[in-house]
Amino acid sequence: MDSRSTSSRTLPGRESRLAADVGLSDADLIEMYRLVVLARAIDERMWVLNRAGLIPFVISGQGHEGAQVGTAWALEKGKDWIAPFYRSIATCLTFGMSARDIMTAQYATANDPSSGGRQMPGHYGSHEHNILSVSSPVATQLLHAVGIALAAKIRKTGQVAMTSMGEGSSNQGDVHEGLNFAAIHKLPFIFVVENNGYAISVPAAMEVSVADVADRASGYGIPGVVVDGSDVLACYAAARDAVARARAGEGPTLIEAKVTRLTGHSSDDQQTKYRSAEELAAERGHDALPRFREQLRDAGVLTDEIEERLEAKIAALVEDATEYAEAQPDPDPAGATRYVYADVEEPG
Amino acid sequence: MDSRSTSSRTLPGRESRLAADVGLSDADLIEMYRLVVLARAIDERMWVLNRAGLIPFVISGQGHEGAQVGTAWALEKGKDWIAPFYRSIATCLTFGMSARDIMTAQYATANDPSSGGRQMPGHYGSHEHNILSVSSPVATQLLHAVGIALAAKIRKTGQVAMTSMGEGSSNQGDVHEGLNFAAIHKLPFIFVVENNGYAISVPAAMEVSVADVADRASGYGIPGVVVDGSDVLACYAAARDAVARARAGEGPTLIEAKVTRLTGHSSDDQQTKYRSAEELAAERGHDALPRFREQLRDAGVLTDEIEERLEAKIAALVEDATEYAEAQPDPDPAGATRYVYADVEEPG
Amino acid sequence: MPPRTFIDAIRETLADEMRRDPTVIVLGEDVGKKGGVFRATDGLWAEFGDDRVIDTPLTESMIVGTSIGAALNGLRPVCEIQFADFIFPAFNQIVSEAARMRYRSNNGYGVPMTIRAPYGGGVHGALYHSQSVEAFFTHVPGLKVVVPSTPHDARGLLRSSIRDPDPVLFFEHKKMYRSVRGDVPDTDYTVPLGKAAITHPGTQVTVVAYGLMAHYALEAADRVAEDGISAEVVDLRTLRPLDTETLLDSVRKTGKCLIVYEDNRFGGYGAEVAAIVAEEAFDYLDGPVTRIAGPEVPGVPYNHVLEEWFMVNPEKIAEGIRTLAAY
Amino acid sequence: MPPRTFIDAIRETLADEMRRDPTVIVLGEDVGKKGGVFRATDGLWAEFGDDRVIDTPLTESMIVGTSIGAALNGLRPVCEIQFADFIFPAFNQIVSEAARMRYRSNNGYGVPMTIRAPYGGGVHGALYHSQSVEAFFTHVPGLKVVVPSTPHDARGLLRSSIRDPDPVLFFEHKKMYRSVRGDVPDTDYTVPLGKAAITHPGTQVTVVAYGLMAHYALEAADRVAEDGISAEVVDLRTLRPLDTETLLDSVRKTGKCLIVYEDNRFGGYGAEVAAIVAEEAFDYLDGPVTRIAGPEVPGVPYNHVLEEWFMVNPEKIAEGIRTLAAY
Ligand SMILES: Cc1ncc(C[n+]2csc(CCOP(=O)(O)OP(=O)(O)O)c2C)c(N)n1
Ligand SMILES: Cc1ncc(C[n+]2csc(CCOP(=O)(O)OP(=O)(O)O)c2C)c(N)n1
Ligand SMILES: [Mg+2]
Ligand SMILES: [Mg+2]
Repeated sequence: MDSRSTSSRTLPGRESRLAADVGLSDADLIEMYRLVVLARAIDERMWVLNRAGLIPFVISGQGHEGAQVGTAWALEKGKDWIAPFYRSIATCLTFGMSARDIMTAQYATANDPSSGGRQMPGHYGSHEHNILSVSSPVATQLLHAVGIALAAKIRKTGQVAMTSMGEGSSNQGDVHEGLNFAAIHKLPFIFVVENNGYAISVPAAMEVSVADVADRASGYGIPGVVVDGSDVLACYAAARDAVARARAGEGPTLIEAKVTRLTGHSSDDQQTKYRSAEELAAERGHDALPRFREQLRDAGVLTDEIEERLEAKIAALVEDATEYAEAQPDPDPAGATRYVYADVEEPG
Repeated sequence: MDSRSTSSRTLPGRESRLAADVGLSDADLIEMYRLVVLARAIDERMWVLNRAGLIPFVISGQGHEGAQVGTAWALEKGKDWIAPFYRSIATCLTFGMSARDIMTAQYATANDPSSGGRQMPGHYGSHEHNILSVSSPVATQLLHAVGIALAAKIRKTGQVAMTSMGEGSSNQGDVHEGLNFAAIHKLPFIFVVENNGYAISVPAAMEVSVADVADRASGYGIPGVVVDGSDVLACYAAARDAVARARAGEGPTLIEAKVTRLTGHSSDDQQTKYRSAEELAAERGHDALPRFREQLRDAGVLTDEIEERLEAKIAALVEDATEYAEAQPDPDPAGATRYVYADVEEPG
Repeated sequence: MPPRTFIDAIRETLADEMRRDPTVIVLGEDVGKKGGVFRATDGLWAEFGDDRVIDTPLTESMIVGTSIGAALNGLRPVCEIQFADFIFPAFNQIVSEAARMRYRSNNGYGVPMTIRAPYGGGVHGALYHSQSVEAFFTHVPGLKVVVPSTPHDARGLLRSSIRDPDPVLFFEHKKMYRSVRGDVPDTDYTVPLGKAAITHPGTQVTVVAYGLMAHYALEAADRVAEDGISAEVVDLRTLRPLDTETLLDSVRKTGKCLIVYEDNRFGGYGAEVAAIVAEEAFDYLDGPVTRIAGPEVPGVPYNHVLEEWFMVNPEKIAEGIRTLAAY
Repeated sequence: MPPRTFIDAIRETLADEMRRDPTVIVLGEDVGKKGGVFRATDGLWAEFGDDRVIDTPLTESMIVGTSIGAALNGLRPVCEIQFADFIFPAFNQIVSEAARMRYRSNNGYGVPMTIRAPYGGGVHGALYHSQSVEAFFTHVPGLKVVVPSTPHDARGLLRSSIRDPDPVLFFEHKKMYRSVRGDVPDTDYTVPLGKAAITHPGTQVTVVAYGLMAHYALEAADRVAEDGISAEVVDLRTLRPLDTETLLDSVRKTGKCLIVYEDNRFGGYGAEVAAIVAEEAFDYLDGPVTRIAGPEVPGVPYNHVLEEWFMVNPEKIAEGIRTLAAY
């Protein structure tokens, strides 16, 4: 059931207890940590660029990264599918997109792999990596992931499809319809709800009628799991179990990760208008990044040396991605009418 | 908490145990029985008329009548609201519509109170009786009932809004969105699912991912109750409790009544193509009508004399309604463009 | 082959395409054991089984949304919306998602999916079982919209639709299912998307129509022929992309154009046809571009008297031709 | 009063109507504490409280569907769809339900409800925060569709919409919210639904527009005036019902008609305007009915270069006027 065979090559016996407990290698843990830190670093750079007037819009994944890396890690890259949402930077990085891929989306360059500069930043996607193109109307992607899972079942590909969205979005009708269908057909499908307690300004108590979105799972006859989104390995374990169920033909799982939104909803939002300073300060304590770091350090997996190396590498990556993206040309309007339909004469 | 003050005038002490147990009078029980029998008689007449080529389309409530009369009985006529569906003949009769009202809808006469002959039979409605106009796209009416309940709460009218639909329809997205909102705001709203095991030809196992639709209630933090739809008084009791909760500001309730569909989906459907003869025969045993009759006879509430009187009256009513409807003129095409918008010059 | 009904042509083409291409699946409400409420999918479940013929729950957004996903992962779904009237719950999935997937992903993803739906009035279907909904979709770049009028075209166009790499809405007039018959070659022919047909050549007035109205237009052309008027009927067949060449060639020849559609007039599909003709054939026009369409009410009323009042029929079209010819 | 921005006019009118009529409520995503993502409802929650200003869950079908219900039971809901692009999940509730309630119940029930939604491009909103969606609704009998272009009209039309007994879609161009200012009388005036305005009298070419395009049309009229061309600008203000009288009077006078809209051209609202003009003003036309509209792509692309490419602007309109004038 090891879905990450490529990245857990080291022998189990030589791994830390922390890694062994969840069936991963120390190298896995370090790579997971690197992804969390990388996602955060790219994200922070986006805000700097936005405040400097270089990119007009930012939508952020800060506070969600741990849950994203943890859950996405359980899937098999190049085989399984992810239908992410606008906060899914860490998800996309985990599933194969690069810092340059993310940064060209911010600049909406001609070679932005997500959309060629057609979509707003945050609307990632990559055919190469089985990452579905994100759209803005929330929750629609759940049905696409269910359909991908249906095709996987019919074609017997062994693939699993995972989708993610916020708790606010989970109230959309499409979610109900999709969970019902996926459950009836026991599709290899995983629904990750990243519950950060707000839909823009509306607090969870005003947008979800239950404390845990996971409570809705039983209404479809599927397991619903609540995990602490700041606990990367708990997120991983929940997703790993869900993947196992999915591959075994046992059907979908709903995983609710309790995360936090460390920034405003987007660069257009001023969250101090509806969240108190105390609340915002308290939420900082729910950040997966420092927690994962401490955990890995305590376990002896993350050493000063490794950390320094990672830090330097990530700084260089972010620098490179920014410079690269900034240097890329804007899309040519001459191509703006292409790909409304398949371009039979000139395939893209 | 007695919501039927007009119809339970007789003293409790003089009532049968059966009536007293659910807080009703014997007169109530007889009237409820009359409504079940009347609904059935009208319905059977519809099929006769259809087979005779007199009306082109029938959609039937046979097998649902007990649950409909039981649940609707708990509401207060002229105050509360009902948003019914196409099988709701007995619901509409219970809430104040007459046999003529139902029959003019079959003939689509000019004076059909539901729609003036504009809608197909089965699309009942009555402003006079707070019965919402039925449309065809299923489940939309749930949101209307929730909105009616919202207005009741804001305007502090003390009204309750009830809606009903089939189990197949309950999978529509609107249901999810509406239950979530109604639960958040603890609206005086009751959702009745009349589960007859089929959505046209699709059996429940293929259209609902759980055995009981009522299991979905907990996902919204509201009570979900399963009742035997052939047990009229159990349906009443469940609705009575739901009404009490609603009026007390405790929010919505989901009631699932297990009913049976004694006919094809409609006059266009041949159900023997997808249901076995054995199944159809077995389902007859789940009919509320004979069961309620036995129950009332056993309790001494229904006597030969009462039964004969009822029978004669109902036969006359159905006869009258048919003759009346048949004699009514068709709508005048000259009025066919009216009421697209409010008709300011000539109010209707 | 003996002449086939319109619905035979559809059912047989579905079966053919499923035999030809194992990635084609059919899904929708009651499409399995029952074979569809109109029986357009009758026999498919028996032949192709549960995996390829799926009786879905009663949830249109799910039907379309999962079809999009299935199309992304290697299948070619042909989904049925039981009545075109019930396509609106899926509107967001069709317009926001299916139509834009290719464009927004810069050709990263495409959605080879066909959505079949019976449409149209005249069958006592009332407000919610009679609608013409094409105008809502013909406006949308990224979608293709097909409305065949003959068994021959139904077969050829359904083949093209299923094999197309992009989402196609395929509307079938339900009144034609059993009332229209015609020859259907037993070959693997296709009718290309985006090509109209001149179904009745003429010289004085161009009548543009599609679906059931294409038949009524032919009847009307016969009627006015008795008055000595020569009408040319253009059956559009595909509404998006529109075959403007055939359309404009005809109008430039006749100098007059009458557009017929069953939907209510204001903002209906024929408005775009009129606008194109008015702009691009202006110098050739010997009379106003006119339209015969449904009245401005929110649906076809049920009572047969009202339904007749609503429906466009051959005589109304003939009157329109006569008036225009006399202009 | 000092000149007001477009969004001031809307916010103040909402507050006024809520003060005047206790049955008016406002609901939508983030309309409460945050005061709306554009702050069109800022201050309402503080003044009117939880019962009358409701922050809803993120569910558009519910927002519209419960508004219908609330309207049926004695309230006048004004609901906000955060971006017009997100109205599609509510399409079924609007088109199947709100639009038909009165007709299908033979006047038993009416739905006095206003749906406000910011629409339009030019603000880096990309495919899903830039759409013009009016054409999907102007086609539908039972709905009214309003697109104001000035603070004065926004106030007068919003009043009429809220007080109207039938469902009104009220589209506000988001680029105008803070960029357009104008005088707004401090009186209880209304602007009636269904009346267009001549905002720039002229004699040679009629330019028909609405919303942001009504401003661009005025700019274009000024530009071509420098070339000695006299353009008359008709600001439609209400798209359904259309003021055909003002429209046709103008075209019959000028003999030429250019229709401008931001949405993609094919099947957009301007098609209907063109069709009406082509039919009813045919004898007066000295040139083809022409249109300047958005390109046939499924949305406004994000990158500023592509966005500029997409958007209709004053110069494109001026070119259209010049070409038509020279015809
Ligand atoms: C259908 C739809 N309606 C409204 C919006 C505008 N919108 C974008 S994100 C958002 C809030 C989402 O909240 P949640 O699902 O909790 O995710 P979060 O942003 O908190 O991660 C809203 C209202 C949208 N994108 N789509
Ligand atoms: C949105 C929508 N889709 C499809 C239909 C066609 N249709 C009418 S009734 C029905 C089945 C309803 O099943 P259920 O909700 O279980 O109610 P029942 O008829 O069994 O009482 C279907 C598919 C419809 N009316 N509306
Ligand atoms: Mg959230
Ligand atoms: Mg059922």
